[in-house]
Amino acid sequence: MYLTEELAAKGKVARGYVGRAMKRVEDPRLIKGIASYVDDLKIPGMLYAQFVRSPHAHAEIKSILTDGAKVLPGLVGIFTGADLNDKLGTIPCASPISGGRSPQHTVLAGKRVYFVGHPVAVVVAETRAIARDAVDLVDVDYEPLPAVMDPEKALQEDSALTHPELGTNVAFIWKLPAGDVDAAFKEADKVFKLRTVQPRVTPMAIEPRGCVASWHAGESSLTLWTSTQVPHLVRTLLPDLIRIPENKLRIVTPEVGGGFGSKLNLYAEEVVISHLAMRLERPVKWIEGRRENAATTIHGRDQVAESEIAIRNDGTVLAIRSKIIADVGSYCQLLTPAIPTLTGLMLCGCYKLKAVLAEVTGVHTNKMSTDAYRGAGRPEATYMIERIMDLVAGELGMDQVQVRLKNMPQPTEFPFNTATGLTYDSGNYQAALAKAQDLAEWPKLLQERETARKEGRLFGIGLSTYVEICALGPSKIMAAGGWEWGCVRIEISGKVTVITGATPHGQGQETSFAQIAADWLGIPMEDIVVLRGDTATAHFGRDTYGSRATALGGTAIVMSIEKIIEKAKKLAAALLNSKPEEIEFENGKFFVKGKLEETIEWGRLASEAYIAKNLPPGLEPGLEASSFFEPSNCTFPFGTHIVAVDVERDTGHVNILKYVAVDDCGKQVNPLLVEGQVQGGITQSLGTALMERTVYDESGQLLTGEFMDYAIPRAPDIPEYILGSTETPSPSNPLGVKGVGEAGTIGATPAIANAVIDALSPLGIRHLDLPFTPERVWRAMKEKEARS
Amino acid sequence: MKTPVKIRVNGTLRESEVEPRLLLVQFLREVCGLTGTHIGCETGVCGACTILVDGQAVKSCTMLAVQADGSEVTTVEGLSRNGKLHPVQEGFWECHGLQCGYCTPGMIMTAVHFLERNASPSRDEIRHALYGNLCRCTGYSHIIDAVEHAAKKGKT
Amino acid sequence: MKLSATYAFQDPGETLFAALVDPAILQKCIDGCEKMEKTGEDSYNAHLKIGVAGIKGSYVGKVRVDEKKPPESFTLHVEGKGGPGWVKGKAKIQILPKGEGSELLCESEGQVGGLIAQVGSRLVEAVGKKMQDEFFRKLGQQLRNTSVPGK
Amino acid sequence: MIPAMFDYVRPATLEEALGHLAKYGEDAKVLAGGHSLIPAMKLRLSQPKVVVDIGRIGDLRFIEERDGKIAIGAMTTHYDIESSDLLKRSCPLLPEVADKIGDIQVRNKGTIGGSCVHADPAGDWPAAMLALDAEFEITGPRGSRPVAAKDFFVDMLTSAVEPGEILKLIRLPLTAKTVGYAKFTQKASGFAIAGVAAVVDKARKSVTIGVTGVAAKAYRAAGVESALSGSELSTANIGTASQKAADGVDPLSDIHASAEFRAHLACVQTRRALELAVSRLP
Repeated sequence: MYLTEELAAKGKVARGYVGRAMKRVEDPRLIKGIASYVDDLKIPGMLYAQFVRSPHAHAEIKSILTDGAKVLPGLVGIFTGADLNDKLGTIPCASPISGGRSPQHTVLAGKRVYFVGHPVAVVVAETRAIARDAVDLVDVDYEPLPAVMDPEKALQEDSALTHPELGTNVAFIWKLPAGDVDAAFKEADKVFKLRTVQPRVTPMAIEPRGCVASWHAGESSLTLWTSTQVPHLVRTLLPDLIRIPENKLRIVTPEVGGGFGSKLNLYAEEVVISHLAMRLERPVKWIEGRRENAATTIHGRDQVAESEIAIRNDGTVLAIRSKIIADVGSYCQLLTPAIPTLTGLMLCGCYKLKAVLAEVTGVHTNKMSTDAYRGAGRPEATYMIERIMDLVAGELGMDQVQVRLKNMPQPTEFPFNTATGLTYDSGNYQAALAKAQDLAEWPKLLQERETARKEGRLFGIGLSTYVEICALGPSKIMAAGGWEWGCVRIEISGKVTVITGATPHGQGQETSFAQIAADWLGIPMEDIVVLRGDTATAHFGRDTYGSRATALGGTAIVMSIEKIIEKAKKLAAALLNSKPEEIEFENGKFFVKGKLEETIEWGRLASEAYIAKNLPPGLEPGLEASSFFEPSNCTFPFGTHIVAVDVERDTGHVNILKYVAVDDCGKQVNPLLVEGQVQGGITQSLGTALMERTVYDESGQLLTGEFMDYAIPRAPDIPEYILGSTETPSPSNPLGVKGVGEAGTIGATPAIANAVIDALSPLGIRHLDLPFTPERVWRAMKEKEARS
Repeated sequence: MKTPVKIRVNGTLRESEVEPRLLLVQFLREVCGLTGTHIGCETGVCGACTILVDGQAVKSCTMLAVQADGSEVTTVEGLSRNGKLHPVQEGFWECHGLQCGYCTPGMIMTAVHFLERNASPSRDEIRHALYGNLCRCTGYSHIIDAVEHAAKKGKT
Repeated sequence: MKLSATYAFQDPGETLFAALVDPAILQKCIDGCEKMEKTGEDSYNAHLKIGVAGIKGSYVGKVRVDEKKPPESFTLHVEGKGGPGWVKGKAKIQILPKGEGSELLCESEGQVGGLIAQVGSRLVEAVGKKMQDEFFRKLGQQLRNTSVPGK
Repeated sequence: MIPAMFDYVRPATLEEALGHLAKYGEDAKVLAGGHSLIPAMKLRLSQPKVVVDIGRIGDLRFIEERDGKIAIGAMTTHYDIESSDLLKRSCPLLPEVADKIGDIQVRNKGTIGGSCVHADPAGDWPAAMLALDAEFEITGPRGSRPVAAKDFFVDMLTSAVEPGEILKLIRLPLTAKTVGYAKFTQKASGFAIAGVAAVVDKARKSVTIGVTGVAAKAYRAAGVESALSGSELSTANIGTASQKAADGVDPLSDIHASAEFRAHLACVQTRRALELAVSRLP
């Protein structure tokens, strides 16, 4: 590795931007309404596309009649699967599991449709309104077929098949045997069982997806503007599908209005729109509607796990055997199979289990595909292990804190190797727990619970001590490379352009990366511009997901600056009549060791580097460097969330009374942005815990296709968060950062779940499935009453 | 079939002939070229398209352009005066009240309107006021801070 | 969606049965049935305009009668598709004598898809129930009798 | 997102509006605040050929005291009602209900008339209109006719306003402060799963209860009313009587609440609304 810990120490910093809560440089354009999202683009001659989509979950297409639509003035064309599929490649899955079986994922439906919203045809017109009118006039005749909706029933022999040609609904089976599971179970004093259900959820970024493609006939090249988290992955994958060379394709992501994993994919619409722009030789725009977004942008979670847990009477959790069924939906999208494998890998949580056996069965159903939704696999694992910890405490009559402390590794045991084969980079789980207890005023909270229970109120306290895996990751474990790229250019004027491959969609890299670069270069932040999101300028990148941007993208920038400094020293030595090894660099100034009276700053160095009259022999002109950072390991942020709730007896409504979160994401570049990520993550997770649920009916109709039916948290649903942090630097990168984009989402659901079940525990309720909607809680209470 | 409309947008009179089915938000975005007002849903729930019509916050995706004929419209682009940000915009910037920024214009317009009705709101009143604006990134906390900041700023 | 309801008629079962398999009467009883053409023995093409208040959709579909056991029972199948989605249903009708008249038991099962199912789910069942009640009310009228929807 | 094509007319007077309705018949649809109609048109569930916008008819937007009653014009917005000092004094149930409708933006544009005529089974106003025994004045080609609240909400999405007619105003009694509205909200849409409006008349020892969200149309909880008629409004009596809040109705069922839960919530919210009203007794 190019960088060392020693270098990290050197990053002690002239101006101290890193570590400071700073407002964002990207905000002025956004708060003035002058930023540009995909739908804001207007290109002369641009056409508008709309997709005709299946109203059936599973059906055979008997005919598609387009004559009625073709008479509309302003209609340019209607294309069906028969017109497009053989001219285009199929949608790739980048993480297939060996032995897995999935169908060819054509861009439009062929003979059959496999989910509600499946695109059947695309219409193109001079205006949006004409395209919309045309959709109603395309007459598709379907012969409905039995829909496969329940992933557990789908595994039964007599089940209908999602894709009859595969002969099975099993998409893949993945097994993780880690440690001697049988021995651990023999050693156990007790074994108990737990069934956990992670409901299907819909990401619901407020900006739906959309793209604009423009064909440049003169150059035979295509530009695709798309609302994606991963322009570089799109550029890697798309050329094969639309049959143009990679170097003729440019991907631009303007502002992206939220992703949460839902824009971490190559979607059929991007392929079709690109193709149409080439075929019609006019720019084509497609913007997803909300109903389309809910039906045809990936969903998340949807796992059922049956676990057996081996424990000792002293509270030691020895081993877990878990059979996980993951409903993957109709197709395997980009990372579909990878998500539940992360669940298996993270099953140990922050505890010293001896062995784990995870068996994941991916099941095809006639629903939209599941894929990475914020947290992606880790919330599922954390929910399971944190529910297990509470159940162990309940089983043994132990305190919920004690049982966790009993199983955690000590801070001195890091790097810590888990039973599942991961190496946790650094950690002090006890410190985060203690700090959270302090902030929550733990003894007082216990007192409150006691008082409340005496009064007959359903008051509960829940906690989760979580660890997650971020900064994904070393290329050997990633489907398409896990490195990140960055470039730094000192312009002739001395101003600095930083280019990152870690394309942001709201995280604020323009600010945090400028903070990093300013400190490492020793210049004011105002002199730095961070460019992102255009493959013509950011040549390489693996983009933003899995809380990787700062740890990996930030490091690539630091590496580039180190290269520039090395070169600048040679130039400075020539200008100062010295030798490179005698040149020191501090606070943006180069000088001969001990001779602080004569210094050279970046401005002069840059002009010398580019005017190139006084370069020492052998030194190239220019001051620019780019770097690929290949991490040696992932990072493992952690923390403790504590929640107090009360449950209304007569309605089942859950009130969150107190919310405390202490997160450790390693070094913090910008604590204000960290806070924003944590609050946003917790809120999304609160949605998962209390209200969010994607519902299909028995025949496969999506009943949560609008914000009218799919609830996400609103401002009045949110408690006042009490946030704290600890800082355990990661040794995996010179910045010492770990990542924070998903921490809130991972830590919060189990904490809320544990609190709700703790509140209900006086009624004898030991477990309840997510989400804790009023009716579900009310029913659970009612059943207990009826039995007693 | 087309209907003439005259709408004063951010102080500038815009005259156009539009199909009656053109939504006000589309008029602003496509006819006036003011793309700060966003579309996030189809059922008037998300609030990303909030603007002021004759001083009242409304969802411009649930209003036809023809209904606004003769009205005064203010969009997010019309808030800052002489290069100076509106206190609510400042609040959002200072308090990190936005991440992806997509819901932000609507959020800001609701807050502007709300503070005109209630200059010294409590945090709970702010939450209640923002009920009709969905945000998926921030978790709302910093948005509430931002509105509180603007309220304080407005008084000085 | 499943519904089960009984309706009382003053007519004998034979009259009721004959009316129910008569397309002319069927058309008059199906609220919003604009057209019905015979396409075969006991099967018809139909144009339906159904929904509630301002939210009505046009559907083109098929109506079919089978499992006929006069005068006691038969099964009615309806399917249609249109702008707001598709509907599919079957109703098993049993007619039992009761006093001087008869009692009709209707057990129906319906599925809706597309937009109506997806945005109108809370109303679909109620609309279905209403349409069914309306059908038998009109049937009663057609038979120049009064009928009382039973419970 | 884009409605089907339609023609648009914007009459200046009620007479002119009625003229358009007479001319276009069933092809026409009246546009009030638009918060029910426009989303339905955008989804193309509703495709009128002509939209008659009554938004500029000046004399449909007012709140006045007339002849010992409150009169509210059909085009009065929810916010007008929420913020009316006259109503806060003389018919306080209305501002209380208005405050719980949708959000600020919806309340600024949505109208009481539009909402009542739309008769959404989960709309808030019908509960209050029933509890207050409101009287609706409907104007049509043959002049005006009054319709009592109990006859106004005919069925799901169906009010007593016939094609060709327009709701002009609503008359309501002056009441004391002893009213309450308790709403259990559907998390996603903000509509009522169970919304109960209670009006307590202390002198006559009587209560009236309007319930929305529970059944296909809003209804008066007659069982609760008669159970409490003439009796002491004690916590115990209210609790017992409230159990009858869903008697004789067929509750709706959807993914947000089963029929059983809706019926249960009707009872809970009835108790809460009554307790709220009673707590306001001087």
